[in-house]
Amino acid sequence: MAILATGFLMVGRRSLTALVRFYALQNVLLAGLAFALSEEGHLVFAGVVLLVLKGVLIPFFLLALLKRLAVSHEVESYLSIPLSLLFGGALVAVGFRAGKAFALPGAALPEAVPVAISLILLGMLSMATRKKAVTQVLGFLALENGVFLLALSETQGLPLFIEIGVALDAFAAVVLAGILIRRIKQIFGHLDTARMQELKG
Amino acid sequence: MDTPLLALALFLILLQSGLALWWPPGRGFPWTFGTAGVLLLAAGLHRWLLEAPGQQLSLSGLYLALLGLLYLALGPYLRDYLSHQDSAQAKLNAATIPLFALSMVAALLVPPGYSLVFAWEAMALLGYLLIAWGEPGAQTGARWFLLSSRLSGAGVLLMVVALSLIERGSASLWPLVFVGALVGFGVKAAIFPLSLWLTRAHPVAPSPISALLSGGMTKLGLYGLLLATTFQTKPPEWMGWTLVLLGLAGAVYAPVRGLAEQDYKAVLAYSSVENLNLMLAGAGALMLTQDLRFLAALVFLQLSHAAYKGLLFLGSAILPAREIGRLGGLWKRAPVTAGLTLFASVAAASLPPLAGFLGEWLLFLSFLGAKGLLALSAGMVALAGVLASVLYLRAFGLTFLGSARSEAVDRGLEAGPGMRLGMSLLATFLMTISLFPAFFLPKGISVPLLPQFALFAGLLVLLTLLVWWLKKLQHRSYGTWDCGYTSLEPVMQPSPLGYSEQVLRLFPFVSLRSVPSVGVLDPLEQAYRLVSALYQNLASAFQRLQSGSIHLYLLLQFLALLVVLAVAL
Amino acid sequence: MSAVLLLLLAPLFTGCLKWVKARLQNRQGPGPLIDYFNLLKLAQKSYIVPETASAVFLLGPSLSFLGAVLAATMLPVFPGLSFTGDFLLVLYLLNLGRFFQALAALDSGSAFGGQGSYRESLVAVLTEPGTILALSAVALSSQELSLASLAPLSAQNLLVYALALAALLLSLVAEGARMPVDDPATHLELTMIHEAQLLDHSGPLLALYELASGVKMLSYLALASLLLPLSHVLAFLLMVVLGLAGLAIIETYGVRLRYLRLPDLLTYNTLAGILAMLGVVLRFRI
Amino acid sequence: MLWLLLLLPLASAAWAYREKNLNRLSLVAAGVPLVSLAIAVLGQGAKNGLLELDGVGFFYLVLADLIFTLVALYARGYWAASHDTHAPAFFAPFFAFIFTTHGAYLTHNLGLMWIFVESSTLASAFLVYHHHNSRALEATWKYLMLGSVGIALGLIGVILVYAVLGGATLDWGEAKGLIGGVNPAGLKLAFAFLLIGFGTKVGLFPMHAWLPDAHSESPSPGSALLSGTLLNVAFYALVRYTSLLESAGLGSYVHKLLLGFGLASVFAAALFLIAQKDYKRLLAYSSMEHMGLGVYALGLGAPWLALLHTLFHSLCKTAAFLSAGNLSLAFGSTDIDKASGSARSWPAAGFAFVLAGLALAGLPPFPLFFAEFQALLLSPAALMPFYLLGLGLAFAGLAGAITQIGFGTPSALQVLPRARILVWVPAALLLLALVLGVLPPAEWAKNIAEVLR
Repeated sequence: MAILATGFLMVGRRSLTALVRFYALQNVLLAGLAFALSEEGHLVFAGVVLLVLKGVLIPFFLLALLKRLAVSHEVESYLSIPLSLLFGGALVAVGFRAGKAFALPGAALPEAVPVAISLILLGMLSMATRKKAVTQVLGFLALENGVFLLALSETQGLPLFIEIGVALDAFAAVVLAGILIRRIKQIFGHLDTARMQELKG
Repeated sequence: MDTPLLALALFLILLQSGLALWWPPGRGFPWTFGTAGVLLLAAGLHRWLLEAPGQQLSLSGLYLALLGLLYLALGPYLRDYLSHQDSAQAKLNAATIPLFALSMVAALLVPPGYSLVFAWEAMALLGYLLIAWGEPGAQTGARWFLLSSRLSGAGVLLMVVALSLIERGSASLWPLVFVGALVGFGVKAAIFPLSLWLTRAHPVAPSPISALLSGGMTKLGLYGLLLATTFQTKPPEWMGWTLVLLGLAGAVYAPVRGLAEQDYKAVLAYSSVENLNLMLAGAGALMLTQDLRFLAALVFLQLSHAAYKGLLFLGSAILPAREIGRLGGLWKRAPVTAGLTLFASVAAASLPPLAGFLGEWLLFLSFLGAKGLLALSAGMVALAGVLASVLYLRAFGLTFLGSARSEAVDRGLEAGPGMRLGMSLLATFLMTISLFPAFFLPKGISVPLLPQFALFAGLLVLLTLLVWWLKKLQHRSYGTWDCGYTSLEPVMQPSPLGYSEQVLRLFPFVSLRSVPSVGVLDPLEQAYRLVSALYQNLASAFQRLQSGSIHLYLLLQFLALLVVLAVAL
Repeated sequence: MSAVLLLLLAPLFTGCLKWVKARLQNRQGPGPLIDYFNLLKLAQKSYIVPETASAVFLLGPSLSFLGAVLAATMLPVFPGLSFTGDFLLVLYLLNLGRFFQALAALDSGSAFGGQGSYRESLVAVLTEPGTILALSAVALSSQELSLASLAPLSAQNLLVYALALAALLLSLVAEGARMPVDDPATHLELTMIHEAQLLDHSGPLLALYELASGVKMLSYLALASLLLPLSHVLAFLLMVVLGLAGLAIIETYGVRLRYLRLPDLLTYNTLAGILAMLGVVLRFRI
Repeated sequence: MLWLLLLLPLASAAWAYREKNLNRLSLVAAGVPLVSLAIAVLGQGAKNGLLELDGVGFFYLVLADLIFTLVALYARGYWAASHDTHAPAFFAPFFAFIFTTHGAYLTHNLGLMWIFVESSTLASAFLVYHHHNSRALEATWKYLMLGSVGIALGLIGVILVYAVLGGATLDWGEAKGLIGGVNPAGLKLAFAFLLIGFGTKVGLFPMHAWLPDAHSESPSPGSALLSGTLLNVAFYALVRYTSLLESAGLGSYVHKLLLGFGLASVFAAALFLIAQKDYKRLLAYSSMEHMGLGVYALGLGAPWLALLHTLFHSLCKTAAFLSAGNLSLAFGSTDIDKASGSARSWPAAGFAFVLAGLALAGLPPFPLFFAEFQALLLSPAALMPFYLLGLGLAFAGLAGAITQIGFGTPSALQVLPRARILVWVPAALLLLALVLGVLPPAEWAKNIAEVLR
């Protein structure tokens, strides 16, 4: 539930730094869940990787990026905050409704499945409505977390090396995105992806 | 017996394509291409006359002979023609024309399966390249050609696929076979509303290509349709009626539209559409009635059309400009070409005693012999016939007779000896088939014919005597009657549109426009334009999906997920 | 046989026409044999070839004449050559003549020749389908598709024959270039159709044209006469007399139609043809 | 030995990161895939821990290496002619991309496969970003975002498959054996995510949006790689999963979805094609069309046909993009209007483009025609008209542009590159395609696809 709450808060807050912090918090919570669920060793390890990579490295990377680029801390969106929240609520409802279908027999933590689905949907919502490049990355990361939670709850986690590979991939994607964000700022002078509409047709 | 002949012919054609890469363009064509033509003509006639009629083997023979005739004429013709082109283009043409010729023969030799579609599409590809490479203005025509070929290819593909599925036991697909055949072969034979490509593509193609396309390739469409009738004991009625109705409509529309055309080669193209649609109507009636006279009519119409239309297009190479309004008096500059063109024009206007009339006469009689409303088609045939004769009267008369309408004519030159030989070969064939038509019908098809030999020979002898007598009489050269004034200008001769204006008034579906500039209002073209505009609008509306907004893209992705999930749950 | 008859009769016919017309118009006029003398005179003259002209210039009168003569050989005024579909050949041989006549008119490079040429084309487009349909209908209603074996007039085919007769007579005035389609006596080039094409042909060439024109008119009369319930020769003579009288009366009391109004008149020809054909196919009776 | 296939490009990538000599780089870039090709031929059917090279993997690996080699050869001439100072930066991602591609084809572990597919996105993002300008940046950003989201959704599918199997295995072969008795509802859900996920990378409508941007902004050798190999990587994953679900008895469900998405992509691509003014985007949309056709073939239950289709498409499309590269070098623009009449001003390049374009349009004697014919033969009668209509519309979209580029009024040539290799590579690809078109290797493909039964 707390994870979902962080998800909601990520939709609801205006400040970018706060967003990143919530993301870190979400990861910590996820890692905790991983520890809690761990019966074998590998989930612990996965939890540690998650904690280090996503809970610490990525947020720090993002925060540093924000600082360096002197981005205004305002989140810009197609939807106002209340509307975003409302949509988010609706999506969570959908997630919970549909989540039942996703909870496969033999899932490790069937209760978490709807949460994971909701998290994924919320991530997609923020990606599709937030204008700033950084917020899109955050949306993607939230989505990724949802996927991780889903993996955790459905299967007690994927095999270890896969888990690490996935996490590394996510990390690499964020780093790449970070580089791109820096370039976007340099070339366009802003981070508004909604204004990048040169390529069309 | 004809297999080695065919193999040798194919080998020679292929050889020529290869040789073209080393030899200067045009060299070797009379020997390879011409010989291949003779071989094809012999093998084709052998098949057509001796194999059991109504089967693929004998049918293909007729068309092999027809192609052979054209190749025979093109052999010497290309020798001259290519050596006058600029070298890169000539080289390319010299290598590609044989391949194009090969693909047409291949389409006739293979059974209706994958290889037919293959040859069919290869023909389209090569034809496209030959047209497109011709001149910068040929772009639009080439595109039309390519698009229509694709439509035709799709139809043939559908037919072939349905046929092979039927072989595996799904008999309910028969309608699909005939729809495919109708579209696939109909488009290639320029069936009426889908005929616009021909009149766009043929005028802009180089003259020998136009001759091959108009004389040869379009006939393959008719071959296909006749072939389709052999699949089942009797093809469906709807197909016959569709062909008859569309064919007759096209046979009247095309010459009228041609009368509004100012481009000499476009006029020839419209006349091709008229002839082809008349043949399509005949083929449709053949399906409906199974009357062999229709088949005989088709034989003469097609063989003579190949000869005269080939000749006309080959002759058009000497025109210094394509617009009739800038021509006139070319007879003086190129008497041989003009004479041969006149001969072909008489055949094309379906006037006796040439074989074109024989075909039309058979078509008349077989339509009259048909039961019910089909007999009324004779009126349409008559209308098409008289319009065609006016069409050629105008095209030939304004181009070759009278006095020159612009300085362009001064550049006009007589065709070279090879070109003249090529055209004469076609004229000789036309003469042969007009004199001895019975020879070209196999035993299975015995229909009463006109006393062609007596008629032709009689007319020829009398004409020679009369002209000889007239020539012998005393005569002198003097100015044309000018009402006593002395300033008769070439522009006082009728202009191409002026010539046909009154006739066009009778047919309101094609009208002339004088504002803002002189042009033609053609509902068919307008319909095409409308459809194309609608599709373009749809497409440009669709471009909004690719608006550049990443948020829209993500949303689309999301929606797609939801849709798939909805299917899954 | 028929061709010889028509050839011999043609100058007499045109001459008589002039003579009757003159009488109707209370003029003295030339005698009925005038055209024989005319032709003889023309044949002896030398002729002029315009400077722009080509070989087609001679082909025009020659083929116009030969087409008409050959067409006439197939007319069964006297029993002679006859085969299935001969009526089509007759009409198309006449077309052959017209085709070359119009070409030769273009060959002179004059404004009038061109004008005559395209006007003639219009007349052809207007009359030909109707004529062919009408004759086809008559042939169809007789089962045998040849001129010599047309069924005699009867109650069954009365309507068809009447319509066909109308169509044929209309094409007679159109193809023969008589009033109200054309005025053979005009001297104003701008209003001519048939004559405009002959302006540059003189001497023997003109003679050929004149003769061809006469044979052509007689051919149409002969075709029309086949519809009468009399023996062929008798019907033909009757038809010639009737035609003579009719043309003379029209050309005396009638006026020529404006060129642009031609379609209004000649559409009746097409209409008659279509109706005749429908009459056969759907078995209309009166 | 199979590990060598991974280590070789990885090591080269590390080396290329520092290396600045263009000649050496392109030589190695051509050599590495060539050596890999040889290794692959030797190691066909080998199994080595996590890695396994079965028929389908081998097929795609060979195809990819062939294209890598040829593109590298071409790239040498291309970079020399383009005077691009960034040119050496092209090669590190090039090798990284080879690495990920090899990885994806070699592994039979579904999780690892996912990781490699995702890494291929990242590696190729650098190829797209090569020009470092605003357009390239925009394209890369969109590519990265859409691709990552897509692939994350794909991960959900992988997880669900794993869950459905009870966490027993992620190995494709083992999973295929186990999958018969599992919960179909879960598998259906899983496939929905897999289809959207990998479908995004394949470029299916409506997840295709990144595709034209990425293809048009990448330098031409990069575009050729994207279209000739990257799309195949994701397509390969779809092939594997489709086969998996067919084994689970869900064939009809999977086929329905694949047919639907395939046809939708073809129609959408047709509508985009007709309005195109930029020839690289034109080719990109044509990729979308052909991927749609490939997916359609997959949906017909004929994986061999899908394999053939992607093979033929890769050859022809690589030739087309490389020719497009020639044109953009010569005319300095990717506008169709500014490159018209190329067959007159630079016949070799112009004709290569026209022929490649016509090959892509599905005309014989080029091989795509064979694939389309076979697809029609296998289609249910109700879909035949739609299939033909889609093909026809797509063709109409291509025909105009090809004609104009080839034979329109000639536009001004800026430079005429001298390097022969620029023309030889597309010509070689076309020749290969021509041979395959005349002698289509249908039986061979059927044998290869046996693994998927």
